[in-house]
Amino acid sequence: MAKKTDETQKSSFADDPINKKLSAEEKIELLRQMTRIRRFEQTSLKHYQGGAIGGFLHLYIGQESVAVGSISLLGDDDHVITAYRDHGHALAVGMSMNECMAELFGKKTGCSKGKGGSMHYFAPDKNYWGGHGIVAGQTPLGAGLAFALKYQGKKGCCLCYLGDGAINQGSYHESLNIAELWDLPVVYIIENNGYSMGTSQKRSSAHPEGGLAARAEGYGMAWDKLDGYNIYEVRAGVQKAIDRAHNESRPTIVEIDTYRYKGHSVADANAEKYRTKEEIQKYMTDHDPVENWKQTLIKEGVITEEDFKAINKAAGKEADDSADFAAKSPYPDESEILDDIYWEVDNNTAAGRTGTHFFQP
Amino acid sequence: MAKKTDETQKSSFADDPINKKLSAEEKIELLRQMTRIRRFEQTSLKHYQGGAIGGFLHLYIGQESVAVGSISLLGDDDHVITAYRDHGHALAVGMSMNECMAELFGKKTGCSKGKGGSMHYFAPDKNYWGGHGIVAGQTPLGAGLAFALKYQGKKGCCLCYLGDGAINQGSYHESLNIAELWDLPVVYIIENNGYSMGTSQKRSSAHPEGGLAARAEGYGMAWDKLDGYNIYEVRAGVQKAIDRAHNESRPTIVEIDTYRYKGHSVADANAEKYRTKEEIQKYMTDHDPVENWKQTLIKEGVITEEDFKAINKAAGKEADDSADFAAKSPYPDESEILDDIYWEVDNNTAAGRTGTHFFQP
Amino acid sequence: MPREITYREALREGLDEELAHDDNVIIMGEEVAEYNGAYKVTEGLWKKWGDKRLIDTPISEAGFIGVGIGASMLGIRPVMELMFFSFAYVAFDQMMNNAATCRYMSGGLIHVPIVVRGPANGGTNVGATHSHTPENIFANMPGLKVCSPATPADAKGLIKTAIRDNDPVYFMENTLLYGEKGEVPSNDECENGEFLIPLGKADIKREGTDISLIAHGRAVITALAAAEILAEEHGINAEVVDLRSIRPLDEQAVLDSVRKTHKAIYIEENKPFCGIGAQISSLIMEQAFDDLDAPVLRITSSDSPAFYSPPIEEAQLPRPNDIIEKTLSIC
Amino acid sequence: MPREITYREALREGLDEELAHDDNVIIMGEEVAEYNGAYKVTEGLWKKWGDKRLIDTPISEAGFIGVGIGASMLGIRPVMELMFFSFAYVAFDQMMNNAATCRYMSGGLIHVPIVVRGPANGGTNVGATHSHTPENIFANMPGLKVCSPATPADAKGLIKTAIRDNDPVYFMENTLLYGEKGEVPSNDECENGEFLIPLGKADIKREGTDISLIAHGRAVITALAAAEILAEEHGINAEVVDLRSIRPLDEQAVLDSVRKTHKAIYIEENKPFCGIGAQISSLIMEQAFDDLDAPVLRITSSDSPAFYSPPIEEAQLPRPNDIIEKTLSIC
Ligand SMILES: Cc1ncc(C[n+]2csc(CCOP(=O)(O)OP(=O)(O)O)c2C)c(N)n1
Ligand SMILES: Cc1ncc(C[n+]2csc(CCOP(=O)(O)OP(=O)(O)O)c2C)c(N)n1
Ligand SMILES: [Mg+2]
Ligand SMILES: [Mg+2]
Repeated sequence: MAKKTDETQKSSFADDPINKKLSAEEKIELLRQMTRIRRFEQTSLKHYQGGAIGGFLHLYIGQESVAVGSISLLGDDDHVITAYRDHGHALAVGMSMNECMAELFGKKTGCSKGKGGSMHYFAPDKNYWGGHGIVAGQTPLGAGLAFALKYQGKKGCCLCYLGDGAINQGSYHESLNIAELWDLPVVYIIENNGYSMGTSQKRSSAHPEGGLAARAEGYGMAWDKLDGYNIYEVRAGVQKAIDRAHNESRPTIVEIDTYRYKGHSVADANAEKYRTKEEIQKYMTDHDPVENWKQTLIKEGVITEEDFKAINKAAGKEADDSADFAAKSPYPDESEILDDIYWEVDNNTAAGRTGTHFFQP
Repeated sequence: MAKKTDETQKSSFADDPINKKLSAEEKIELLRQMTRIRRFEQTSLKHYQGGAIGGFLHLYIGQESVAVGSISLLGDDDHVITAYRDHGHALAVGMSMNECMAELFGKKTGCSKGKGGSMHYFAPDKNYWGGHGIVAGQTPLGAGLAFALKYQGKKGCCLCYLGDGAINQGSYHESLNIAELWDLPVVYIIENNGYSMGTSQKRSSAHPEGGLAARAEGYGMAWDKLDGYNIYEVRAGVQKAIDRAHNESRPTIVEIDTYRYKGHSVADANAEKYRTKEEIQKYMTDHDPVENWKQTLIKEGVITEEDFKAINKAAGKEADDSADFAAKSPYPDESEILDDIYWEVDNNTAAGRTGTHFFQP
Repeated sequence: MPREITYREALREGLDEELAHDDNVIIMGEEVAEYNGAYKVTEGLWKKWGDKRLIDTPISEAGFIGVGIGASMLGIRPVMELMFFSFAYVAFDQMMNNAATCRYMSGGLIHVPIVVRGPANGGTNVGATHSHTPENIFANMPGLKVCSPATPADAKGLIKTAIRDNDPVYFMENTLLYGEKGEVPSNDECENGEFLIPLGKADIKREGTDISLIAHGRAVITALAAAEILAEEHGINAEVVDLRSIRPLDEQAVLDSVRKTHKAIYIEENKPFCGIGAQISSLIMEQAFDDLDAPVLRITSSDSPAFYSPPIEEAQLPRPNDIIEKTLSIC
Repeated sequence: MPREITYREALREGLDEELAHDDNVIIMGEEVAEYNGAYKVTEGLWKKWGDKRLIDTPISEAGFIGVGIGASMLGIRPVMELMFFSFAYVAFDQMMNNAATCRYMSGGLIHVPIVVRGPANGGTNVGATHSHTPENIFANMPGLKVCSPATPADAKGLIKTAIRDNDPVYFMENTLLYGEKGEVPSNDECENGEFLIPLGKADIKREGTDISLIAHGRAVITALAAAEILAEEHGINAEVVDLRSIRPLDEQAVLDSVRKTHKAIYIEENKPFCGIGAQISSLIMEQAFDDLDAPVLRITSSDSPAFYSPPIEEAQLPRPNDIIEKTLSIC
């Protein structure tokens, strides 16, 4: 039941039906999305360093193909949930740079009104359920979203992302057993960037030779391992898992090899200590998913180098504009501190008006 | 690396060196231990029904070969920890019926001074670390005991028992990864009696065809599956895992098929609803590990039917005597309620005398 | 003709009615379906409502409560049974973070209409690990609601309200009360044909003038027993205030009672340090200091893990005599 | 010549000395070894003590804390770092049951000499899930000890004592204090050549006569700032009592101070419902009611999850001005 992509498949990802049917515009759109994510994050980094952003900032730079490739496959009844490294997924589901940047700036116009910050983006209207700070804490929620879809008789699935270090949390294990036992349409996507903070995969996870996703076999669950360098491969592989969810209501674990160029978070002073400069450089020059896709599209004759420059420039401008928007937006008011805690209070229902809800002395 | 006992091995368990070297006396001792456990529990059941015992009583009847077979292999630096179904292991490590029965009666003379009850037997002097009520809560502790042995440079291991339902707790998963990653000398023994309370294995666990222990492969860990019907098999199989722990400092999961004749606990009114009477009967008549061992020893000419009767009678008397002892023992005193909470207070150290430790208004 | 049913039956009736009331209500937990519930609260419901609505789970509390939270975000209304509320401790992160903070962290875009229910009490000789009483712990967290009914009527009225509430409600029952009988109005006696009790409303279980015995959960029953003896043997007319719901909390009822009696004791089966009694004592201190004729006293379970031994464990919990003694010390 | 070092350095010094003092002391946690600690508390210790004594763990808090508890039963003395104390919530069962109840349930045959340490605070804009302050929650459980130092000296003296203590100690630090400097005596200035501070002893951080500002953790620093302003601008001489250790608790110091000043405010960064302030208020109520000239008041963090937005989160925590206002309301 478990299956690992074999080498013959590898070369033909471009020919996979799901990729074959991509129009030139759709291909360009994938490039645009990846570029927007990168530019958004570069801009956010600048403003973090400038002091406009507080707390943590976990950058996704280097991993863009994973969110963009997989989320490009989703339909109306498909849902997304992820961990704290969540900007890429947020932009990929269609959240605007403005609301995302404003959230980083802690502004009222942020997607979470400044309450969530970098790690906690949400957009339920776009089927996007966060943004979660506790490692693997989102994994049972992902199964729960899938449960709801199945309960409601929808042909949908939930893509639930997690890191390579997150697989060692108990909640993930419990989720896998439940997902397989109850046939839930959830796809766990392990974004394997090789490190959990400063700890290499080898130092954090005992696993079978097939990789981290191969732990799926312990539950009789299907799995796959993909290379995030190639967005064709991401799309082709994840589509199989989505099909399994849609058609058989069965879960899959998909592990996608990728790399983060920056430190664990911007506060990570050791980013070049636990990994060599050479390793980082090698990924940036030889394995960059955005560059790879750009080159593919140039080779395919879909775009020119000039087209890319325009895309990049537009994305850069959009990011800068979002920072302006964020900077100009007002901070939340202290009076909002007790909002958004209880639905019944927020909606001023009878229940919300009965008894003391807050105990501020 | 993972290995499942194959069929050719199966027939030759009696010839395994660890069994070959058993003296007649040692073989009889195994029978005596299993019989003592069974008689102890039958007696405890009677007194539970008579009202002398409170709380839960999880009986081990039908599973005796697992504790007795595996614990018979242990040396001075080997340790044991288990869940709440802990009477068998306790007697097998050498705890007396008196202290065990008195604990059930809630008496001061109980192994835990009446504080722990049926689920919480302890005897650190016999390398026995409980008796734990939270499903799988003992599994990290088992790895921790193994960690300590390794840290101290001892050639020992920890046998950590758990049920088939317990494998779906997150703490077990975390323990497995750590045990394999750090090369800890721990042997996880899954006592697979087919049910977690009223839920059959099939309804609680998604797992590979190899069985529950085969989840070990997800961590690149060794595993084995044994039939608890035959104590020779239990000993031969567990010894391999102990050797791996002693010689290579590596963990193993061993799953042992077994069956509990009674309900989940004595309070389980449904014991014959989620399992058919026929199923229970079949195990009792065709798969009883005590009867099987008795017949083996008779066939081997080690004992006669009369010898067994004597063993059984002595065990019965020992159990009855322990109930007398328990009944006659005093209850703890209310003044002991605040003892055994803080080591520093109990030992009246300076630390124990500084500041308020208890807040009884 | 008043109808008497047990606390267990009252809960079951409430669950059954809510299953009928809303197709999105489901019941999930260990042994809740085919086994009919470890404590038989859900007895018969699986037979009536089937596999889709009553779901047996593996022994994975973090997993299945997390699944319930996730499902609730999409409109399901899971009622999750913890066989013992003590097992919340393996699901603690899901219950404190995902259930309580997602609404806030999303700026109000999400709500989590779940109920987690089960027995949270000592006194049944099941040892320390199975006898936790975490009402103070969960009520500490803004975003959560906690209630703890003492009678069959409250159990029914509150469980129905909890299920309809759009916020997470942790509903703490008591195995020692499951078999206790009490009056519960039948639906045709009720306005709108159903029996609902709001969260955040205390109930004066006994009117009195001399001292306020304030309590929650089974300690209410103990307080009522003590009040009878106080009246008969000591001529003291105690008022018994049952909080019922811990958060939201009916502070007004507490203050009104204390302003009438000028004396108060809080009684609970929770452990003392930072227990509910501490909060109530500090509430009265801040809001009704000048009304007090004596310090607010507290009675709790003993400050120790639960003792297995049956006669000793009984002594760990508040008994009527403890209340009588403390009352006499200030009356 | 007084020696000034940071809170972080003070902790590190304490850890280093204890690693030297007892071969069984080990340090375990995420990124504590090769990475030198997420907050650099353990910087340099791996290099000095090596793989055997400093152990990086997977992201498995229940797993590695459980391993530490198990190992401690055989004589190891693990000091476990939680990168944030908030992550205790995924290890909650291990920390509440296995660490706290095994001694009791074994009738005293076992003890669990572990330390779990890490920052437990809001105010750093890391959102609700990373800003829990569970000192009340853990101190509720008999069998556990909890402390929360406010200064470098207390950090060093208490961590050393915590490691030598034979009971489980949960040691709650504060990321906002790590960089703060303060006087810490060098060992040759100390009796017996080492600097130890007992658990269960409060410290009067400022003597005063008019009101007792009682606090723990970083709120002590806030109280000291407020006390200065009260003295300068309002002529009010506040006493600042730092509990340092929550359980065991120096009740005597609290009562002595209140009996002197007749007024008290408890200040903490914990959430209000059943917070430490509630316990202290109820302590004073029961033991020093007649000494009070005004109700004991409380100041806490706001009763909400942590707000990410930096300027707003600041407003969620107690500020000197909050203390000044409350003080003026009763002085
Ligand atoms: C339960 C828990 N433990 C620890 C942390 C701190 N932490 C945040 S991210 C992280 C590393 C996670 O690595 P990985 O899962 O590989 O994801 P990546 O950061 O590489 O995307 C750690 C240790 C946390 N947030 N939650
Ligand atoms: C965390 C937790 N959840 C639920 C329970 C209640 N419970 C006790 S034993 C048990 C069944 C365990 O079955 P299994 O692991 O197969 O062991 P067996 O009883 O068959 O020996 C359950 C659900 C518990 N004690 N702890
Ligand atoms: Mg990673
Ligand atoms: Mg079982």
